[in-house]
Amino acid sequence: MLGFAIRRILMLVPVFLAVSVIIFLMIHMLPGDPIDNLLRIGAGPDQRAALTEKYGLDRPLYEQYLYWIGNVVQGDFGNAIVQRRPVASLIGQALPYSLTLGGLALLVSTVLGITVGIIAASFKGSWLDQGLMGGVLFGSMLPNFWIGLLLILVFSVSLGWTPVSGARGWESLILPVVTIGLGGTALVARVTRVAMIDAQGRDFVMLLHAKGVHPVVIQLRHVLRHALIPVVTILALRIGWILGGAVTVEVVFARPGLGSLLIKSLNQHDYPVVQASLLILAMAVLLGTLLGDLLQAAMDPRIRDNLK
Amino acid sequence: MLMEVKDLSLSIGKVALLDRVSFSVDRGQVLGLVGESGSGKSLTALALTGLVRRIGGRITGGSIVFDGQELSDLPEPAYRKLRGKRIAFITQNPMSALDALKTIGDQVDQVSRLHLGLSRKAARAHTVDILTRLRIPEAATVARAYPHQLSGGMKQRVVIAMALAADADLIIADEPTTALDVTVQAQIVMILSELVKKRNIGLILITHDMGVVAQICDKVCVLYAGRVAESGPVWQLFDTPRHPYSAALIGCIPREGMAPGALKGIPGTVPSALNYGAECCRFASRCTRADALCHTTRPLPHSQGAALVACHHPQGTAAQPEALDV
Amino acid sequence: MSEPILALSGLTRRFSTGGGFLRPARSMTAVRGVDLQVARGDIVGVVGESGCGKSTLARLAMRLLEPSDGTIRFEGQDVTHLGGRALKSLRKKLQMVFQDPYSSLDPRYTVRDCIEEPFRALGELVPPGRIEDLLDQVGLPRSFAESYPHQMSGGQRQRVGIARALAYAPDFVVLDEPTASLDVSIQAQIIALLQDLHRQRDLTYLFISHDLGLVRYFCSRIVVMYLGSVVEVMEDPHAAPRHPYTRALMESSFVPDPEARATIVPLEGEIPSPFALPLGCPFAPRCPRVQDRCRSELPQPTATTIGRVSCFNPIEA
Amino acid sequence: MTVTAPVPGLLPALRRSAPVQAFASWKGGVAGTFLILVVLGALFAPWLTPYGFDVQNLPGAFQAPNLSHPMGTDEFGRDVLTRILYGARTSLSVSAVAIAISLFCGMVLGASAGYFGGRFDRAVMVVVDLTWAFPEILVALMLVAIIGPGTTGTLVAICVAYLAQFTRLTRAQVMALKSETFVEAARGMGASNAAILFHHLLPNCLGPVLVAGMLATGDAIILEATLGFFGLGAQPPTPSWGGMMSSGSGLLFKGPWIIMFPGLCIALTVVAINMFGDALLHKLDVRERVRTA
Amino acid sequence: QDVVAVLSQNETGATSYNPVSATLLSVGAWLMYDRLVAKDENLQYVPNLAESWEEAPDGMTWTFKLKPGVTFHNGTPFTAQTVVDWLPLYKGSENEYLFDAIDHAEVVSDTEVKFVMKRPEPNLLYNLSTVYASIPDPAAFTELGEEFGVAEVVGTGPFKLDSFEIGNQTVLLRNDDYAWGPGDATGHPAKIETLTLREIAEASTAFLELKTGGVDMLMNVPTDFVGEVEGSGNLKLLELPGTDLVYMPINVTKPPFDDIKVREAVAFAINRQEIVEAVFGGRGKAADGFLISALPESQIAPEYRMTYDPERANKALDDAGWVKGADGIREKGGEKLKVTLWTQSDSIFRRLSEVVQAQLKAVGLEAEILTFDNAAIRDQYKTGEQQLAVRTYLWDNADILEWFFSGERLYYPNISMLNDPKAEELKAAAMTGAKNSAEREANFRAYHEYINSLYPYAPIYEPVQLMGYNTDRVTLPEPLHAARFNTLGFLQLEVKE
Ligand SMILES: Nc1ncnc2c1ncn2[C@@H]1O[C@H](COP(=O)(O)OP(=O)(O)OP(=O)(O)O)[C@@H](O)[C@H]1O
Ligand SMILES: Nc1ncnc2c1ncn2[C@@H]1O[C@H](COP(=O)(O)OP(=O)(O)OP(=O)(O)O)[C@@H](O)[C@H]1O
Ligand SMILES: [Mg+2]
Ligand SMILES: [Mg+2]
Repeated sequence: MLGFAIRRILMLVPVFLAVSVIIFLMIHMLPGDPIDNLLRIGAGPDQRAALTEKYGLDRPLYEQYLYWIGNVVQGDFGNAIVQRRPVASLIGQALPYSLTLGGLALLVSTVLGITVGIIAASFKGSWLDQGLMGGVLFGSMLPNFWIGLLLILVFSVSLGWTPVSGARGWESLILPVVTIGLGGTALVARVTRVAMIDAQGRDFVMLLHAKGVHPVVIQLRHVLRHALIPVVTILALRIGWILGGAVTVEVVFARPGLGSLLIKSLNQHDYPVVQASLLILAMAVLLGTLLGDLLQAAMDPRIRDNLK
Repeated sequence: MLMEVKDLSLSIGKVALLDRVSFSVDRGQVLGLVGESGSGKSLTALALTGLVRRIGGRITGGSIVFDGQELSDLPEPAYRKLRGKRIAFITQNPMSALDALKTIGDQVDQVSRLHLGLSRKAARAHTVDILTRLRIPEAATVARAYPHQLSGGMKQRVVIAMALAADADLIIADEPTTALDVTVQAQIVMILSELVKKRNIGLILITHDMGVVAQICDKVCVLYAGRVAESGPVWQLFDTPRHPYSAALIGCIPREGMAPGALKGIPGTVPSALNYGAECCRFASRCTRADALCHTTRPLPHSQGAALVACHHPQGTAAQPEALDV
Repeated sequence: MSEPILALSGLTRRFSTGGGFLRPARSMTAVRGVDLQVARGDIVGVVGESGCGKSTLARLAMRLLEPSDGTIRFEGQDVTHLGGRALKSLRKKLQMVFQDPYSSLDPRYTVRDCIEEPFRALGELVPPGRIEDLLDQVGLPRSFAESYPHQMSGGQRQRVGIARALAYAPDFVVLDEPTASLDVSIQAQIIALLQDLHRQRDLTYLFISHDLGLVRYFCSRIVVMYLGSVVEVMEDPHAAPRHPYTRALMESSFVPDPEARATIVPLEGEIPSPFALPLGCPFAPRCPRVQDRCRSELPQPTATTIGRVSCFNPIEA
Repeated sequence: MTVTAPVPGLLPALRRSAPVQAFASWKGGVAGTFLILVVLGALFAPWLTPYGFDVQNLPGAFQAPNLSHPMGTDEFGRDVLTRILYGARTSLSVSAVAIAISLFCGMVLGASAGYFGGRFDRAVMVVVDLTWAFPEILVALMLVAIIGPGTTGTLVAICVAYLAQFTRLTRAQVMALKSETFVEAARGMGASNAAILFHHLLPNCLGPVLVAGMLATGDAIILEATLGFFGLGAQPPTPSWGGMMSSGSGLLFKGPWIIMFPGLCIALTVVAINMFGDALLHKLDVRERVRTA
Repeated sequence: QDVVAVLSQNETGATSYNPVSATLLSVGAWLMYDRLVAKDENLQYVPNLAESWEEAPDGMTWTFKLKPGVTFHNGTPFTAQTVVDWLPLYKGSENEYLFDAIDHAEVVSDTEVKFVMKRPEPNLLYNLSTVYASIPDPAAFTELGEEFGVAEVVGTGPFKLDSFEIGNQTVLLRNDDYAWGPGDATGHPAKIETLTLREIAEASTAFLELKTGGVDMLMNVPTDFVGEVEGSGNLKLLELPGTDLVYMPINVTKPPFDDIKVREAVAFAINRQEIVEAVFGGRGKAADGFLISALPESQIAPEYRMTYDPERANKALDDAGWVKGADGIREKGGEKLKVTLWTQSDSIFRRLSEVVQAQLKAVGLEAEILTFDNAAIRDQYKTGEQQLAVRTYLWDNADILEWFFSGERLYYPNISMLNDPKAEELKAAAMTGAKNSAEREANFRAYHEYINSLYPYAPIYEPVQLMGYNTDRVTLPEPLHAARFNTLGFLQLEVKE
């Protein structure tokens, strides 16, 4: 298991490098030029040249890449060109917000989704199943910004339970978490339900019943364990959502976050920030797949053995 | 009688799938339940173990008496206490019957802890003991293994071990060897037949394989389209099958010394459960002996020799089935 | 023996599975060094336990898999590496019926589409009336031509599979456990049909099965495989076997006769993993007649009165 | 020699009439009827309403729903119902066209990756998985930043955002089908790779993939709306539901109907698409496979 | 004693509080720094850090007498030497143009500093009163480098920086030593202890925050919410004269706008009054020139004013050879009169553009709207591909004309791409040729009129600044003796307990 983890992490290195090249090239293909944003208005070509040199944009592409990736490996993401701060500090400021919001939303949608999934699967085909799944579906059918505003109207304005927006205190997290969580719940519930139904139909469940095991025990201790494997795999892959998927919610609730940082920087052509944010997202995704694989192996002895 | 089933009828939804099925099995006896695919063998097993409710089925008539106790209307909690403890069920496919995420030991322990109230430790010792008795080498190690690390034959023995873990009185085995190789099948079948003798328990063996029936069963019950066609002692069935269907079935087995071309099969196919028809012989459309009566009146089981046969025109004592056209 | 229609020599097929970054691939030999000659009109039965390479052998013979080693000759012509048009024309003479009638028919094809497919694949016209003829031959009502597989029973589907294999009037048909998933009564129907067709059309069959009883009834020669190798070839299906494995197989099958009850002494031990075959005879770990030599040396086939056996210590006739 | 036998595969798929069956269930019936009404409304918009979708009447702005304007008028005095009818054209066609393109590319990619396997497969899947793992909205916003706003940007963004899903689904289906014996049988009869792909594999995964595409159309409508929220969707005065819904949330107070009705249309249409899709999947009996792909 | 205010839309997104290099500063900069001079509500200059000042008759020196006892947040005293050290910081920076005319500064005494000019600069006081002339501690500024204005701010203003999260919020703490405020507010520190300036991009979120008491004031209430604010019992609006102007640049190099007739048509096709009524709820006024009406330079001769005159617009197009087609769109030589209209993604911009689009269509010009993200649009202008655009600027000095129409600032900010020799001459005269204010005013008026005669833009609207606040929480000074609600406003702001 440990060996496998190490091997997988080693394996991530080339993938990570490949991804970083793709990101680097993609960013350099974007229209617009950060130097434009930086140049004093009316500045002459020599000032442009000076700035270009200062940021190393005049060197061959591969050199720029090597320089950049070399620094990244040492934890230095460079300086934001437009926002004039170390990229690391910009990201450091945004990341905690994204992590708490995304993490909590993930938690909520996982717990809620799995619960709904279990109930729906246990009463498959009944009105309870249809009602729950229909409700969850409807909840995920509205655009996020719309849900967010409605939630504010109901819970902040009419009931006064939560603050409208901002990022101060746990209360201000509730509505954004619910907004994102609703969409995620639908996905998790759907996957859980299907996985449970699939597992319920497998032969071993009948044998468990034949052994006289209580149905609730079967459902929670045996079937759920099987069902969790695909759920965990899908959730792990969706880690990108945790960090970057909250853009609209960040706008509606006036919260900082990696998603809005990325989009803002993209629009300002602040290359270093965009590069770093994308890289971090990609890294999260890669780690997510790794985590998914490890969890899968931890949960399934067959996969564990395959790794040996 | 350890278990006596009388006129058991069963439906799933509106479809009647079993129609007045009767048979019985005693301690030390092996009852073979045979019939073509879809004839209701597995459903019968599910009905006996009270599991048929799980797939939406409902017993619509008849009785199941187990050790003096009526089971057909037993509430689920009481049934659950019985199941696994006194009536053990060995399901069809050993490859998938075990929970892939738990160790063999845990799965066998579960039975004795649940039904015998053994402690974790005692249960494991018990498990290892049973596995050893089923001739599993290094039982303690195997108990720590996961299902995928075992061969099919081993897994099937583990499932049998579960059936024994709480000292069941009756084992119902649904095609325990279909998915296994012949050599492994031989092992499993021999283990089961020994168990019946040694422990003096009852065994209901559901199988396709007439060879297995011939070798280890004492009684046979031939199901056709949800009804019993013929049931009786095994020697009579093979010797002088009375129902044209059982006769034809036996004629389908390739045997040593059979002339080329002798194997004919039964023409036509089993009717689907949706158009079984109530007032007729369900085999009539494939039967060479069928006449108008067979198409309008349901044959009732009656004694023919040592067996009960549900046929208007049972065969005499002819050992060979009459010539049938494909 | 006259010119064999199919001759396999030294046919070997290795598979490598798993493998990836920093993980070594594991290699296994599914079929190794199989020599086999099938005469025109023969019905050769291949038996063996699950995973011993029967289907792989069939696929190799059909040129659906590329052999790792060895040659395949069909009607005297080396077809081991045939490709393109030549392979297509070989397909006209060489057909196969598959084990599983449920997945061997495209669910979106009608029976007619299925049977027409060989013609279409080779870009030819379907002779008028051919479909109806074929349906007649395999005993299906003509009205089935427009039905879909899901509307038919397993036995009926298998008949469609057979009709499809016969569409081009092949000389040689490989039957890979054509009845394994069917009831005995249906199995008997299919076997009877195959026997009829064999007679009428002078076909040659390579019949694969794990049911020794069936093979002994249906085939004119029996080939016994164990872990990829042919351990025994019996020219007379009813003769007493020479190889201990063949005998174990025979003894393991239950005789369908309650009068002939016998205590079966099952074969002990487990089949070795195909990924780590023992050095010597693969059957040695389970063999009741094992000798020291068996564990270190691979026995070569030797001729017997009833065929050929690969064993150092064969059972005497 | 000519091939005269008509190629089967696609036709039977249609002949099996799953859509007709889906209609028969009450859920599918209700949803399907709703969808048909929406599409008819979009098609016949000019005949259904006396107003123009872009004719402003500033003095008549912010009229609450009334008899002559059943859904009220917007901030420019335009009839909301009229704009919803015309907006359906944009919203539905942009999503549908984008999904159709995405579906086509996804099927080609997925089918070839699944069929040929090996390195090609691995390379395709790494890229596809990465795009899949990135949030759609981020992908879309980035693409719009590159391509520029408007329907083209939205189209491409939706295309790319859903490509991964279709590729994965097709690939999974093709891989499953590839091991079915009938594929081997076809090869045994001399069929070429192309014939197998086009006559056996693709027709067989067409159903589930098409329905997945249909379900994605629902999501795409929402994505289009979200891009509209950022002001980057269809450009005025072309109405689109997303654009209407996000034309300044201040209207939520001043003229809630201006936002509510398009929002309601989006929600209902997407729910209807999902319901109908589910009913279809049920009939095709592949619901589970598609829903979790 | 905490107040939370939401920044107005046009101040969001500032990335730094560095007055020397930033091109966008929010109200926070007004509060953390002081300037030498301030402006009152009549745009007259009043003392801030400078007690008094004197311009030499030839305009070649300025002497400023500084308030004594002023200290920076870090305790460093503010003296004449500070001013001398401060000016060179601008060398090579974004805001260098402010002090172009100054040669150098000299210490006269501790509280007196003299600016020696390269040329007379009648606009110097204005420049010194802008937020970009805020005075940081030069020592700290040099020491902190890029970090200055982001991690730390050292000014003399009434508030100190507590924390700054880009794009999110700035928290300011009261500077208890502050006693040198401008005008009436001098002699005491701010009445509130902490001031949080939040950035909320979504207007309705901001409004709901105000409504629920989550924030105490909105620096700018979008017109859509005016009715709502007025309708809520505890909310009130404060209307201040605006310092911004909404207009439509016309790219004079892109056909069909290379034809002055077409530009003229556009300028007269826009019904400003309708826009004020329909889009802005009747608040603000129709603009007819490029400058806000508080500036004397906006008082130009009537023939240079651009107003709504559809007949003139139609006639101009007819004269230019564009004939109305069947669909109402004009054509010439088989080509339709179709242009693009660029706008920003704020809803008010989009709405404005849509009305303009309809009004242009009425005279037969079809404009296709293209929306860009606020942050992205600047780059787009640099391509020079635009034809029409909807823009706004915020400035209360006539030199803005130079900024947007100088031939040296083509592409951006001169989106109109105007490069006219005569305009350049007039510009030079206006910018650097005047010896005193009166002359400067006349020169700028001539420059303004000439630019208008070329129609490189169409004026649209002059908004008012609408502040919304919660009367249960805060009391705003009324009347406010300042042009904008910044230093003075926040110094006098009181919290109700
Ligand atoms: N859950 C179910 N719902 C509806 N019908 C069912 C269900 N399970 C079984 N049946 C039907 O009941 C009949 C008998 O099924 P059963 O499984 O008992 O057959 P079997 O004799 O065990 O066949 P096999 O040899 O294939 O296992 C069949 O017609 C089958 O279609
Ligand atoms: N494509 C393949 N890749 C890797 N291994 C394979 C492949 N096909 C077959 N094998 C392996 O080759 C061995 C022989 O397989 P084969 O299918 O020929 O057995 P079989 O005798 O037909 O068994 P059965 O009776 O179960 O059909 C098995 O161990 C199988 O796992
Ligand atoms: Mg069964
Ligand atoms: Mg096989």
